[in-house]
Parts: sequence; structure tokens; C-alpha cells
Amino acid sequence: MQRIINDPSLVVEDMLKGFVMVHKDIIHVHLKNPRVIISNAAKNQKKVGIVTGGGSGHKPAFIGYAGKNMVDAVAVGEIFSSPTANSFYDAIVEVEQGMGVACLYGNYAGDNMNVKMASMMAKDDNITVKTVVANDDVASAKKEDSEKRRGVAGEILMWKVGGAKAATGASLDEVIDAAQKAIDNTRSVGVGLGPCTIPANGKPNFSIKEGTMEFGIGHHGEPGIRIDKLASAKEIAKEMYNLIINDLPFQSEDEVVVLISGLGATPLMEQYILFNEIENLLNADNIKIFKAYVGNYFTSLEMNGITLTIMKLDDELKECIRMEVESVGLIQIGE
Amino acid sequence: MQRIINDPSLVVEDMLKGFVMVHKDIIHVHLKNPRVIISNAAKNQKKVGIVTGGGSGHKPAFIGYAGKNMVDAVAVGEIFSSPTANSFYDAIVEVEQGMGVACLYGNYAGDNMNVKMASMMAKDDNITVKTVVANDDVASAKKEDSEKRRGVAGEILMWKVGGAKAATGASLDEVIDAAQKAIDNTRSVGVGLGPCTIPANGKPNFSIKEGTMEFGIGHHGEPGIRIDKLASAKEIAKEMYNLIINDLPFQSEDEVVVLISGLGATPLMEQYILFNEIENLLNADNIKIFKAYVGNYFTSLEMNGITLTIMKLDDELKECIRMEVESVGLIQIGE
Amino acid sequence: MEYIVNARNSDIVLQIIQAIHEKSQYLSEIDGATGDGDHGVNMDKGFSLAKERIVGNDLSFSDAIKILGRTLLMDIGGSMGPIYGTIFNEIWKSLKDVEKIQDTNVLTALNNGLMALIDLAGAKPGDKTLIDTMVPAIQTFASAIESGNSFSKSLDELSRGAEEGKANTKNMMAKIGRAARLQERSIGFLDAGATSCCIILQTMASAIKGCMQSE
Amino acid sequence: MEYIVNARNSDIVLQIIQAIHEKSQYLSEIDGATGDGDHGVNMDKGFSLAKERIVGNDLSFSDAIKILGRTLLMDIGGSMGPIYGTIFNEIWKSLKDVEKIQDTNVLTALNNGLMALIDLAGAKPGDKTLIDTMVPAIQTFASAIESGNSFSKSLDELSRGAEEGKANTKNMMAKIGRAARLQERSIGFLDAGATSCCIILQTMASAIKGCMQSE
Ligand SMILES: Nc1ncnc2c1ncn2[C@@H]1O[C@H](COP(=O)(O)OP(=O)(O)O)[C@@H](O)[C@H]1O
Ligand SMILES: Nc1ncnc2c1ncn2[C@@H]1O[C@H](COP(=O)(O)OP(=O)(O)O)[C@@H](O)[C@H]1O
Ligand SMILES: [Mg+2]
Ligand SMILES: [Mg+2]
Ligand SMILES: [Mg+2]
Ligand SMILES: [Mg+2]
Repeated sequence: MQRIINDPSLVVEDMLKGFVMVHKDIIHVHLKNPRVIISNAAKNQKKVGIVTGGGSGHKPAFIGYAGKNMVDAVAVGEIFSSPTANSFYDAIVEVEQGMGVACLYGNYAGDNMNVKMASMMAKDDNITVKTVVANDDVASAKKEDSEKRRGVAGEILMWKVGGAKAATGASLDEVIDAAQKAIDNTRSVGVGLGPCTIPANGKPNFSIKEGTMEFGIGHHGEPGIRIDKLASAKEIAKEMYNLIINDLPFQSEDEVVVLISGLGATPLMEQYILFNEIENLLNADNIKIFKAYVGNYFTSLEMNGITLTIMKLDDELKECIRMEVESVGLIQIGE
Repeated sequence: MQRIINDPSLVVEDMLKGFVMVHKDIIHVHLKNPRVIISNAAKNQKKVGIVTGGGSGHKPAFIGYAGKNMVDAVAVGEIFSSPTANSFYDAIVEVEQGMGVACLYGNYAGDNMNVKMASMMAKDDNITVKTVVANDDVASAKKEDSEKRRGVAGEILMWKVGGAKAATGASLDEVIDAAQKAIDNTRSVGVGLGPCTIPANGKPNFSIKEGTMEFGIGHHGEPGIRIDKLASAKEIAKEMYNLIINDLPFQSEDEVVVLISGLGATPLMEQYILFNEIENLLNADNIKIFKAYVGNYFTSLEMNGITLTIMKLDDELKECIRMEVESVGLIQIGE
Repeated sequence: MEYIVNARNSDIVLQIIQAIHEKSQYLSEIDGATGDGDHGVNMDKGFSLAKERIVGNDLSFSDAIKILGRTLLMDIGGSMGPIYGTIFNEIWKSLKDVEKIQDTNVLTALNNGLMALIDLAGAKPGDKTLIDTMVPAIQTFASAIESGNSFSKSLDELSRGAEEGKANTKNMMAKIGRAARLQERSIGFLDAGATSCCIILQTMASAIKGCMQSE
Repeated sequence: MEYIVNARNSDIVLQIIQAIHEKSQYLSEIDGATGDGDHGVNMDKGFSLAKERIVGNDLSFSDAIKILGRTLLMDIGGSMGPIYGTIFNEIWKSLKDVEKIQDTNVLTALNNGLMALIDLAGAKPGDKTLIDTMVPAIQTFASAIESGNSFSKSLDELSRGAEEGKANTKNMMAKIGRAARLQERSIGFLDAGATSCCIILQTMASAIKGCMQSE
């Protein structure tokens, strides 16, 4: 395993120390729980608190999205493993300001259970917690079973919308509705070209044969829909695009956000090349790009691959996407 | 070669199309030369023009640093290959506003020659071009031969300082002096843990044995000072740190910028872990971190590895580092 | 009437912890076939942490179980933290006031654990999870008790039921968790959670038998 | 007195382009040993692009050289763009007004190319670059002319000098360019640029011989 680390079982601890120091102008660590990262802006404004959390190894997700007008507090888990209920609870308590807390997270068994337990603990403290569970990964289950689908890079857009809505002073229900609408209008799909290794395991736990790709791969290397021959960017774009566009479905004249994220080891170059192909396809279908994000926004350690996320907009969502943001993973300057 | 691309010999063209579309709020492409990227802010202010350029494959460098208070125009080369003299010339002409142009680039044979020819062409148009040539890579030549050293991630700090100085309305000589001081006070070193592949070649042109690392690797995979056994983050940090600290040398009470960049395939997690070790070493030597940057700031396609850059500050450099910036690769919000 | 003394009996829990530790690599391998290959690491991490907090403190069986449950809930996360944490927490609640633990006490405790788990995790029998070990184990245990068998004999039945349940997961298609994504491809492999659950139940059964008393 | 006609003689340049095309893989392999393995690709890209602009236009030798030089300078970049671009540009400037090109014209042209290159690139003989092919090639060519040899015979000497110069780079330590970083490790390998330069000079020599006239 070619890595610059110390003890493989302490990578999250070691990483957090560095992260907190580098970004002290944007975030800080919870006084009592080193597995909770809090936005410095969290208490500047009376508003609904926004909490998320998830396994580590997805940098800049999740902690990179704590910041002004995004997420207020993040519970941090081990590599690819849900944070404890306790950490979700501490995050919730920390950002509650009397208006309730929206916990916006991804649909994984561990996260579901830990958030559920944390919410029950918070309820005992008279804190209202409502949740939105991201399920944007089209390839992770059939449309009929969409409640089983996983959350992937679309979570970023859910946080963006929820965070922006909360910043307007909206009520908990309004924030939840906006975030739920965001994820309901968002679809993602990933392709994997090379595996990653969990440091504590020391070897890749899946493999992708040279010349092939896993179409529909999950965020932790979960097998996709099928194994395809590695095709050109143009052909890959078409497959990914069709799967997404037909699922919602998106229509002519829609305005959308396009988010392309590398999974870790894929050069930005390839991400822009894929974006270029997606743009051509959207143009051909007369769907307009309102805002595009391309970069390593939601990774899976050093996996080689790319996810494509498209979100359909209405006026409310557009306003939320437009809002300025200042987090480690996403900075957007107001117009 | 596991890549999402179309024609391997057209990756730069395809990538630029995507880049220009995604970041149209920050940059645009030269009207007549598709290999020149120009900051939208370039003409908003009468000031010295800042130009750079270099081979592709280092994303977000070089084009990602075009933007407000950074670089005004960037000449774009093929993968790991200098842009043409013509592109440097077009970049220079585009950003000249009567105060001259500072061309701040890295010390590679091709870039030296192409910038030289472009400067001669500009001189015929009565445009004054002065240059600063980054040579921050300590491992690339002995201290006595420091004019042979290559420019690596330290170039970002040179652009930051040069761009900030120009934004204050300073003269060409003042901008050149500040940028030269910036690079004279900056040292970098890289370690390589895995190779990268030039798309047009199709196979890695160097290899790194599992369990070893190339200490002092160059930005295109140039061999380092020696091949070491892969050690812990703590030990690697110490080796990198000592090489840099003794070269300038840095001293107790100095204030510094620390810039850690992944080379492409190295997860952010490892970069923060390395940063944490570097911070400990600086603390022990009573050197203060004024500002820290950690991320994929200057990559080499999907190379596995990290570069460490440290810059020693004085008041002028501090002011330049502090200044707000809005580019694709670096956004810094004013205080 | 067979029973075990609750007090000063943390050794039962320590034996469970030891069994998980010894089988940790095997559990990860099983998880690797249909999941992400970390089940053994996940389990061992939490259980070992609990061990440090139990050893040398001369605790009762139920208090040791409580610490194991709390550790999983508070410090482990993932899905194993809440799943086993909830089960052990319920077992603790069911046994904490019992001085002499009899077969029916254990049955109630396991049942409560299972109910709380189903409520939390939203999985059903047949989904290819540890529930498919627990359900038949509890059923055979309950029948054995009902048929008038001794506590020890009933524990043997518990172990047999767990073994069968675990083995049956091999032919199931996963409907929940990471493995669900594999659909048909998940058939033919044991479920990792079902396997660890079987180890836990069988180790507990034999540990209880090891300190069985009767009056 | 031997000479070639400048007009309608772009074929000499096309032969050079063809030779580089054929040897492109070999050149990349050589570059791979001490550099980044792209020399053949770099060269072929520029030369092929120039070919499109030369073919079918019935150009003079010097005008074809001009196009090759301009293409390298304007469209190629890297280090080969300015290096060979400058050399060919100087050759063009030296020959553009010559109708019948004789040995001394070629000598002057090559000399001017070499001087401009040294000025631009800052490399000296012995640094392990294409200069180490050019210098001995020009020297043996000049001596041959001075000794009263025919143009054809002198071109043979040019080829021999280029060959020797190229071969000598094998034992040199690189002092410039990427390979310099290797220090002693760069010894024992041919220099890629020296090799391409040898191909170019030898192809030019034989192409000129192929259309030699005398009066
Ligand atoms: N919702 C659920 N309810 C009950 N058990 C579950 C559920 N999801 C997963 N499991 C169990 O968890 C086991 C995997 O555990 P583990 O590998 O430690 O966690 P992860 O899947 O997060 O990597 C599966 O084999 C299955 O038995
Ligand atoms: N400063 C220089 N002056 C003259 N020739 C040089 C110089 N730097 C490099 N070269 C030549 O360039 C050759 C390598 O060319 P190429 O591989 O195409 O470019 P790059 O080194 O940019 O990949 C070397 O073999 C050497 O002959
Ligand atoms: Mg896991
Ligand atoms: Mg090259
Ligand atoms: Mg697992
Ligand atoms: Mg080369």
C-alpha cells in the first residue's frame, strides 16, 4: 500500500488534526468530541441548524462542506464507516439555536441507524430533528425501489440548498422541504476505472480489469450495474447521461446544475473532458446549464473514476444554488 | 491506460473546452488563440500584466490560477510540454496595458526558450516584458547550481505575490522584485509513490517499486535524489522538512507559508496527515505558520505523491499573501 | 433448576470478545465477498476497546454486557455500532436486576434484543443479515425450553439454531446493506453479520454452560 | 562545381519529415531512457503538421524549410519547437535568396542555425544535446570543403561527423534538460535530440546528393 500515513488505524485522527489547523478560519473542532467539526459561522445567525455526517475517505466531503451558508456541523466516521450516534448527537446539540435541526445525510444502513438514535437522544433534550436522506445514485437500485438508493455526490447540492434556505431564516419545515426537493430533483451515476484501498485493510477489496470499467459503481466501490469495455469519453458520457436523464425525467427547457466529481485518482483533465461531452448532450436536448461544478468534490480515497450528478431546478432551487458559500470544499462568491 | 478521454492526442483541446465553459465567470479564451486563457478581471484595472504558462497535466496549474489578483493570462502547452512562443506572445499582448508585463514561469528548457522568443516578439511591439523564473525545487540541483533548479508548486506563491503586488498598482520593477523575492524565499521538495502516464504515450514512463518512494521526484516524474524505503508520514515529513529548512535556511521566529500539494492520486487525507507532521516540526523549531494551503494545487496527472513548499515571509510578502484572490484553483476571501 | 450467577461473571463477555478477536480476519474475508471487507476489523475494534474497560473490574455479566453495548454505541459507529450496541443494551436492560440468570431470562433478553434491532435497522428475516442467525437461534432455544429441556441442553439448541440460520444465509439474496446492490450475485456467500452473530451466540452458550450451577 | 537548384525542391524537406516519421518510435524510446519518452512524438507531431502545409505547393527548398521552421515555432512549443524552429528559420534566412545552392551556402546556413540555437538554448558542446551532433558534423563538413572535396563528398563527411557526434553523446553526462537531473545515471545512453539531429542531417545530405547537378 503506497501511502503517506502513520498508524493505518489512526488515519482519521491524524487527518483531522491537520484539517482543523489548516482551516481554522472556517471551522473548528467540537470542544468535547474530536469527531465533530463545526462551522465558525454556525452561531452567527439565528437559524435552523444544518447537520450532516458520514464515513471518512470522501474528502472534501463531509467536513469540507462545513461553512457559511452550507453545513453547520459534521459528524466524522472512520474510513467508509458511519459516525457514532453520539457524534451525530453532539453535532445536533451544538448547532441547535431554538429553531430545530435539519440532518441531511446519505442513505446508508449505518448512517440511518446512527442518525435515528441521535435524533431520539436529541428529542430527550427537546431538540427537534428532521431528516432528509439523499438517494441520488440511480445505479444503486431500481426506480421502484428508489428509497433503497444510496446518496452520493448529489448530497453536496442537498447541503447547498438546505444551507442556503436556512440562511434565509426559513423554518425547519421549509428547510427540510427545500432539501428534500433538492434531492428529489437530483440524479447521479458513477463509473469506476480503478479500485481503492482502505488503509486498515491494506489491499484493494475489489478490482477492475484493465480495459474495462464498472458502470454504476458505488461510492465505496460497491459493484455497479454491469462491467463494460472501457469506451471513449463521448460514449461513457452518453451512457451516464441517458441513465440519469430518463430516470427523473429531465425535459427540454429545463435548467440544471451539473456536478462532475473525480473519485480521487482521476486527473481534472478527464473530468473537464467528460463535462464537455455532457454539455454537448444537454445542448442537443435543449437543457440549459444554470451552474456547473467540476472537480474532486466527493471522492473515494484514490479510486479512479468519475461521478456525474444533474439537478433539475425551479426558482427556489436556483436562488439557493446562487447563494454565496464559504466552506473548504466549496467557495462561491456572491454576485 | 484507464482513462476517460477521447483521442489521446487531443486531450488538451477537449479539456480546455470543458474548462472554459465551466469557469466562464472567471476566465475566457483568447479570441484568436485557443491556447491562451485570460482572466475576466485582467482588464478591469490599469496595472502590470501577469503572464504565465506551462505544460498541461498539472491542473489546476496553470490555467486554474488565472483570476482576480492572480495571473492575467496563461499560455497552455501540450501535456508536460511548454506552450509555443506564439502563445506566450499572445498572452503578453492581451494583458499589456501600458505598464509592462511580468512573465512569471518555471525553470524548464522549453519554457525558457519560448518565453525568450515571445519577449523578443513583444519588444518589437514596444511591450516591455520582464521575467521571474521559479526554481524552488531543492531536489532538482545542488545549492551551488540553484539557477538550474526547477520550478514546482512554489510557483503558485510566486503568482500570488506577483499578482497581489500588481493589483496594488505597483510598477513593473516593483512587481518583478516582489515575485523574485517570493521565489527566492521559497523552497519545495516532492516525494513520489506511484507513476503517471502521458495519454499520448499510453504507458507509465517510470516506475516506483511497491514499498519504496522516489525522494525528491520532479514534477513530471524526473528521478529524485534517491530511492528510499517507504517510511511513515512522520519520517517522510522529517526528511522533506530538513532538506528545505536547511537550504534557505529558515530560522527560529520566522513566519512562513506552508503549501502541501497532492500530485494527483494521493488522497487529501494523506496530505493533511503530512501537514500535521510538518506543523509539529515547525513548532519545535519555533517557526510560525502564517498561512497554510493543503490540497491538489499543482498535480502531475495521476501521480501518487506529495510536494511540500515553505516560503519565508517579510511584511511585504505577508501583505501579498493576505490579499483576496478569485481564481479556479485558489479562492481567498478578503478579511 | 440450572442457572448462572450474574455477579462477577464478566468472563462470559470476555470470552465473546476473545472469539471475535480470533475470527476477525475470517469475518473480513466473508465480508469481502459481498461487502467491503471490513466486518472483522469493525467488530474487533469495538470489542477490543470494550475489553479494556471490562478487564480487571470484576463486573457482573450484565454490567460487562452493558459496557460492551455502550462502547459499540458511543465509540464505534458504522452499522455494527448501533446494531450490536442495541442488542447488547437490551440484553443488559433485561438482565440487570437478575441475580440468578435462568434459561427464560436469557430467552427474554435475546428476544428484546432482536425486537429493538428490527425496530432500529428495518431489516426482516430473509434479508440476509444477522437477523437470520438470531431468529432461528431464538426459536430453537425457545422450543427447547418449552419442551422441558435443561438450560444447558437448550443452549446447545441455541447454538444449533444459530449455526443453521447462519448457513442458510448462503442461499439468500441480500435485500439490505451493501450486498443488496449485488442482487443475484450475492447468492452463494455467507453473510458476514450472520456469521459474527453465530460466533457470538455460540460462544455465549458455551461460556454460560461453563459456569452453570444448579439447585 | 556541384550545386542544387533551390526552386521547386521541397522534396528534400519532405524526405527529412518522412525520416523523422519513420524513426519516431525509436526516438521516443531513446528519450525514455533518460528523459520523459516523448521526443519522437514531439518531433513527429510538428514535422507532420508542416508536411500538410508543404505538400502540393511546389515550393523551393528554402521556402519548405521556412514552413517547417515556422510550424515548429508557432504550433509546437515544448523545447523542440523553439530549438529546431530556430535552426530551420536560420537556414531559411541564409538560403532564401540563393538560386543555386553550393556547399559553402549550406555550410553558412548550418553555422547560422547553430549560432542562433546556442544563443537561444544556452547549451554548450558537451552538455549532451543535439549541439553535440551539429558541431562535429559542421566541422567535418567545413574541413572537407576546405580540402577541396566535391559537394557530394563533403556531404558524406557531414554525415560521418553527425554519426560520430551522436555516438559520442552516449558517454557524456547530461548537463542540461531533463536528463541532467540523472547526473551519472545519464551516462551510457544516447541523447534523443542528438539522435534526431543526426537523422535530419544525414537525410538532408543524402537528399541533396540525390538532386545534385554540376556545371
Ligand atoms: N439494515 C441492517 N439491518 C441488520 N443488519 C444489517 C443491516 N445492514 C447491514 N447489516 C449487517 O451488517 C453486516 C456488514 O457489517 P460491516 O461490514 O461491519 O458493516 P458495513 O456494511 O458498514 O461495512 C452485513 O453482513 C449484515 O449482516
Ligand atoms: N537547453 C537545451 N539546448 C539544446 N538542446 C536541448 C536543451 N534541452 C534539451 N535539449 C534537447 O532536447 C532533447 C529532448 O527533447 P524532447 O524529449 O522532445 O523534449 P522534452 O525534454 O521537453 O521532453 C534532449 O535529448 C536534448 O538533446
Ligand atoms: Mg464498511
Ligand atoms: Mg516532454
Ligand atoms: Mg463491511
Ligand atoms: Mg522528452
